[in-house]
Amino acid sequence: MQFFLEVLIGGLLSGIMYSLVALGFVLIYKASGVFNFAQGAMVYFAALTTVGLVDSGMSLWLAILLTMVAMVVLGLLTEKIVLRPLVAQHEITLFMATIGLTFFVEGLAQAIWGANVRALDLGIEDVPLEWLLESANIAVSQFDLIASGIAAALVILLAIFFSKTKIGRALRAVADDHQAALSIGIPLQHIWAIVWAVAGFVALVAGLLWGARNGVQFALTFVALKALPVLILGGFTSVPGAILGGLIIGASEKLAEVYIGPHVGGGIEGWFPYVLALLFLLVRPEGLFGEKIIRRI
Amino acid sequence: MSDTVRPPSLSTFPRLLLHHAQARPGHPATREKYLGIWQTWAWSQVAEEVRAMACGLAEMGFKRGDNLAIIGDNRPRLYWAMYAAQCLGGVPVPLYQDAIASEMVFVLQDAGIKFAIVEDQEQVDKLLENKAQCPGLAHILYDDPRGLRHYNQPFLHGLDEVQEMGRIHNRNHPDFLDAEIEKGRPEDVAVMLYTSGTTGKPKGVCLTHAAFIAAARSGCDFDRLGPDDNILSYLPMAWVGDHLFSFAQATYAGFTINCPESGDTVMTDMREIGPSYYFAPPRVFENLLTQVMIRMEDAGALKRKMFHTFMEVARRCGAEILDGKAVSGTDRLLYALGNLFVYGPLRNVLGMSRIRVAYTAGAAIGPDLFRFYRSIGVNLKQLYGSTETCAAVCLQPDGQIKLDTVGPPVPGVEVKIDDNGEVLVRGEVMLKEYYKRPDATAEVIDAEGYFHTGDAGFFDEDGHLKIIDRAKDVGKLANGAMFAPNYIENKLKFFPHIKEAVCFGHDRDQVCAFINIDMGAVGNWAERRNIAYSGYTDLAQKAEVYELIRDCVEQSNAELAHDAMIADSQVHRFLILHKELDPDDDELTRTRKVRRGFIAEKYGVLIDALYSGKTSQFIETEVKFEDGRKGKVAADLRIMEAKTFPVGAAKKAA
Amino acid sequence: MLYREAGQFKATYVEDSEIFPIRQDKFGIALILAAAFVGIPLLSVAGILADYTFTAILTPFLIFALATLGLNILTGYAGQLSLGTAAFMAVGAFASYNFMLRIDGMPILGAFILGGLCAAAVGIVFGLPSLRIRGFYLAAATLATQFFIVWVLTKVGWFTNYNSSGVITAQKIEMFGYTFDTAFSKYLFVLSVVTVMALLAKNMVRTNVGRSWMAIRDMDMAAEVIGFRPMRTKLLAFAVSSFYCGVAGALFAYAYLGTVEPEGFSLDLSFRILFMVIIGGVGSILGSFFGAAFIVLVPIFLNTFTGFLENTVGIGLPSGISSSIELMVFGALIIFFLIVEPHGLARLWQIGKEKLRLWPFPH
Amino acid sequence: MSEGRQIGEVILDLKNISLRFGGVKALTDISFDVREHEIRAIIGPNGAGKSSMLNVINGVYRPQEGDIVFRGEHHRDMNTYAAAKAGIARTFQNIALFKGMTVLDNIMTGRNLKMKSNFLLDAIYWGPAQREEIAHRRKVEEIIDFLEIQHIRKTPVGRLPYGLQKRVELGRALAAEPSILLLDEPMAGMNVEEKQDMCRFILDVNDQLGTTIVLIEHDMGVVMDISDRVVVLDYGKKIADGTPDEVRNNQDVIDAYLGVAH
Repeated sequence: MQFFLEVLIGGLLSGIMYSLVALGFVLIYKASGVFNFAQGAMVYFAALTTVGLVDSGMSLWLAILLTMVAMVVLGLLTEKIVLRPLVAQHEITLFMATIGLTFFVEGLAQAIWGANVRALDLGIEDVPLEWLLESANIAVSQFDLIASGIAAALVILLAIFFSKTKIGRALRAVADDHQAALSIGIPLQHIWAIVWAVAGFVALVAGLLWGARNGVQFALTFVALKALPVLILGGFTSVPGAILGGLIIGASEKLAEVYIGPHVGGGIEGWFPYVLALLFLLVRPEGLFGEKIIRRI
Repeated sequence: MSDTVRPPSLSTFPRLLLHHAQARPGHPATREKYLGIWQTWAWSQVAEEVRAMACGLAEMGFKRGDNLAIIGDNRPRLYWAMYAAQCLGGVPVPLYQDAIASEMVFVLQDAGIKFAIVEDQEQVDKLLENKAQCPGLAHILYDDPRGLRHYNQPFLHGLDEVQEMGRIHNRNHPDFLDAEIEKGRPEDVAVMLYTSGTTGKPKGVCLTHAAFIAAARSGCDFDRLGPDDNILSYLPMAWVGDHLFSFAQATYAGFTINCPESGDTVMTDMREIGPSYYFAPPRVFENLLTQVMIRMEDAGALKRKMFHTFMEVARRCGAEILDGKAVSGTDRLLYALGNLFVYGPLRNVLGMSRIRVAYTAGAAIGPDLFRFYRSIGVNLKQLYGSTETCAAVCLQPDGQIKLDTVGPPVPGVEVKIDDNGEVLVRGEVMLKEYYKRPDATAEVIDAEGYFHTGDAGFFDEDGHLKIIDRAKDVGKLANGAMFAPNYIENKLKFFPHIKEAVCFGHDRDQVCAFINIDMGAVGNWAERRNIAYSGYTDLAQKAEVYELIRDCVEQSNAELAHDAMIADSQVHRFLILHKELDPDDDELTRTRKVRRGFIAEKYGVLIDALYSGKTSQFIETEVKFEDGRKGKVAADLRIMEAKTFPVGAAKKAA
Repeated sequence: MLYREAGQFKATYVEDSEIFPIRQDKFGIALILAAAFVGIPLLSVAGILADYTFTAILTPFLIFALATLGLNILTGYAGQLSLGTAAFMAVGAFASYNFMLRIDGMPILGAFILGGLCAAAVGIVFGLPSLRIRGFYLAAATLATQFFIVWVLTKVGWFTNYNSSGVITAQKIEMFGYTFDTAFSKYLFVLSVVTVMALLAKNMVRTNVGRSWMAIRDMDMAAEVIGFRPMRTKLLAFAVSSFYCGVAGALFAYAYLGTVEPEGFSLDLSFRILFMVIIGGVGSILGSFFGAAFIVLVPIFLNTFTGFLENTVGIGLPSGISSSIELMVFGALIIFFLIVEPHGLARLWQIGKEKLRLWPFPH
Repeated sequence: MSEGRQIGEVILDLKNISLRFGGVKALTDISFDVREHEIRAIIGPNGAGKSSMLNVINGVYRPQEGDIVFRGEHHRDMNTYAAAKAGIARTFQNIALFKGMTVLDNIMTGRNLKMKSNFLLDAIYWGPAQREEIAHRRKVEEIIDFLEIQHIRKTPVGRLPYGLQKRVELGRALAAEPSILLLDEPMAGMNVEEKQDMCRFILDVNDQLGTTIVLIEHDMGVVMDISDRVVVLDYGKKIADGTPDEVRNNQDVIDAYLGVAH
């Protein structure tokens, strides 16, 4: 039982991180209808840039700040150069453009900082929480807890941002109806720029947390791929969906790995969430919180 | 067909048809773009179709001597209907398909039509509308049954059922039709074509098998047309030109006629077929050229530059190369390059790649226009003839093309110019008579058997006929020299800046002219020169515009001076009218022909001024606006002198 | 400009529905085929073309073109975006390997076809979600295919014949007693397969099955209403597409890599083939060849170019960077094409051809 | 126009159809029938449920209650495929052509149910597939000729003006040689000339091919001119049914169109 709880908690904690990445997707998708496949590349880019700056002698906080600036610039440029010319195109076209963007950003990150694996130290130790270990005999990493705490804070912040602030409401208006958004008086382009900047920020946080956990390496780009099943599960437009989906995916993938994995040779983390999400889709094509699709002709 | 002497058995069109069905049964005779592809009928199939149609008609009571009205666009079965009528000794009478119902009535009554074969519902409706006025009309046969399902009039029949009836008839009487065809004589009337009749009622021109076969033979031999040639049949079937090219010559030489899908698709269909033999009135060529120029306007700067450069080369030497004349090596090389980059592709997109011979006739063709086609390698030539002469009096031989003559008379046709300049024609190709109009026939065929064409012209030094005007319009200058106003006016109107011209000179000692400038062309010209103007009247009186027009007049004078016969008709003085000549003001006919007498009367004061040596004249004219209101236009018109040239001089001034 | 179409009229529907209805095009394709089947071999025999030309350019180009063709059938014609192309290629390769391995006297072509059929079967299974979901939900679902299949091939030892290294040498390509073991002979083998399959694909897309795919792609509701069955149509597209990818995968392993290994069929390969579709032209058979050629040639040009820089100007790039730059170039090209010409090189070709046909007119 | 046409038996009978989306009632207890060879119009103000009605007939929507009897067979669960198989074809209010295909190919798709070839034969093409393709091509060319769209046969439909697209869509429906043709606002957005053409085509189809036609149309002039019987819907309920004259003088109809409160 303890073991189960241990796995479950570990899963939920990483699930929060998935939620965070998924939220980056939802943010952009809601505001501009773009499914940003490059989110993973942005995570990688952010982590690598921070590490690169730290390794070249900069203090961590300054590096993070500079990276943040770089991410915002990257987001703005993406919006301007890639997405604006493609406005009103089919969403699949936009999706493929972000795949191109993925390659570009990955290439750019490696060209600047090299492709080697680097370590990122945020100063948080990855050790089990002692009191929990002692009292309940459950090993939960301190790092995971703090990281997911940060992630959770960010998730909540974003959720509030979405529902309470003027810009947040404008964002939702944009998602629902571009004309209506215009009438609020916020130029569409500004909104998109803000969204891309925020998405860059989310990527930075995710990159730091994941990079510190697993090392800053190319595999970070797959974090984005992990977020996909989360989105399928939660629906592309739903903030609560992203949060809940992340938790479900995180927990179930860990549990599956531990309980099913050994029987089939292990390493099923890579595909299990997808299969889970797919099975779910066959039952509910619109996802957990997505709107029901009525086919109109 | 190279054999000039045909066996007597091929002396009628039905016999020619049977000959081809035997000699080249599988060779395509008729094509029609239908259902997306070029449906093809070989000569043997055509003969079978005609046999069925003829027998069907016979079964329904069509007899020797009956006239068969044919109304519709160029459809294979309508062409075949001509053979069918001829097989039975009847006479096909094609009518203009766009004529309104009341116009048709006259012809239907005049020709005593009992049977009409029409294309579709539209034509059936027209005939039904006027059925009461044509009591003789007993049967209407239609080609396309669409929309006619509920027409239950007993006298309406689909061609399909008529042909089916004919097939049964033919099975029961297999020798009937051949015997009927045997009875046909070359001197029988083969076709009756109604002249459009600018004055008075239309007249039915009766043309015999012998006449049309002679006309076809001379054309085919002249241009070596054979069974492998192709022609696009898109001109009205009632026009003598189409009948000569698409029916008579095709039947004589055995070449293929191609019917376009519809009026809208002629250009595309032309491009697909790529005819080797082509015939079109000047306006078609003109429209094509306009389209070429408009479409080239949209091209990129580089391509436009290339186009114009090579067109300049073509203007310089294209026509000469086509005529086989000596041209410098550089020009030859440039022309070859141009052929690769411009002329060849241009001929291709126009569907003219494979044209061996193209003709134009029916109206005067502008020299620039004519030269354009020749210079890009299209062997465009002119011919002269009329309905009464099977459109086959003169043809321009390859290699001896002149812009303003129509060539020497074809073999077998005698041409004579009578004292007042009228062209007289005698020969096989002449009409037999006007249908039921001995009076009119006597008027145009004189005692010696010459047909009076009504055209004025003369032979140049090479024996080529030059048509200058309608004979009745030709006058004499005070010194007795010939004065052909239309000829001069046409020359002037070929300049893009001149829209209309009216020349005066009959019984006077010199020629003077009124000019209408072309608002579009001159307006553009003025804008490019930053000449401000407030409207037509203002623009017309600008000194610069007068200079521009004087250049044109002088160029035209230089050309006139070249010919001794008309050198005296050079324009000495001219003025530019303050208003555009307008059919609404009765100055032009609805077909935009100048009403010379009316204008002379209305603007008498201007004519007096021209001949009195004044340099300007005030005039006020009443005009009708489009909304029916009336108003007045007044202006002081300048009068300008133009340089004239001594006879034969200034050859190169143009 | 080069076209002289006047007079090329069609008197039958057979003529009108030819793949190359214009005489000049017929001539052009005949020329290309002659060059591919005769000209290049002659150059090779004469020693002018090195093996490198075949192993690094021509053979991979043809194989990628085939895979691109497969993906284009699914994505370009049937409108179902897939990110799992490499997985279907892997199925084809491993299935062919096992057929060769486990059935005595298995002809190599038979193994390839059976490999393709296995891929088709897998394609149908993974195509099932397409009935309920569309757009990038589906794209995400096809990613599952990619991960799952590569995982299965890695984890289930039977597929790799319990080879510990995971890298297996592919059997020889033998037919009628002839072994295709030189670079040049493998090229000819691949060329023949690709030519035949491209023709078959062209025939499919211009007949009813192709129209059913495009109908589902363009307006699925209307397609249903006129009687196309979405399930059948989509699954057929998945099957045919996967068959093509499967055969391409087998060729990839046998004629290009020489080994059969799961790592050869990574997500990266899937993306690469998607790029070929986009750059070549979505929904174009010809475009598949353009796209493959383009993506195969870009790195070669890049290398040549950097090499040139190094030799002349003396600016050398660190070795790791050139592959990063390659990534950037690919990414930028994709974005460029999507923005400037979403229908890819095939559309550019088509526009160029139209221009030539209408020359000297601009339109 | 109609003297030669024999209006036949009832071939389509809709009984007590009710359709709901979630809690929204789109159609409430609607019954009417369609006779063979007739032109039956469905009219009503915007949102009256006209398009939903067509969608029920050809199986796009499944009504919660009611019965569809087509040629004596009950189709409680009519689906689109069964409808197409049974000979029901339709056009859409917002043109639903296959934008990436040519006019010819679009109309060819209409014949798919009549094609027997499979994808393997298609791939080989030579032989049976080619023969079939060409036989159907000929049929399609007849439709192209009928609708007078020869000049655009090889144009991608996306490039055509609206009026011609509508015509092509009619062509695609006709290609199926349907026994019932459902037309959803065939003349919407057309100019007068295009409307006249479309009217002529509809009448010709009805007359020459004997096709039964159910159409929704807003242009009252057209509806009253060409239809044999008219059913009027308002807020998902049937308020009148009868000949154009009867409907024209029905007080409920007049009220509905004038917007009298319910």
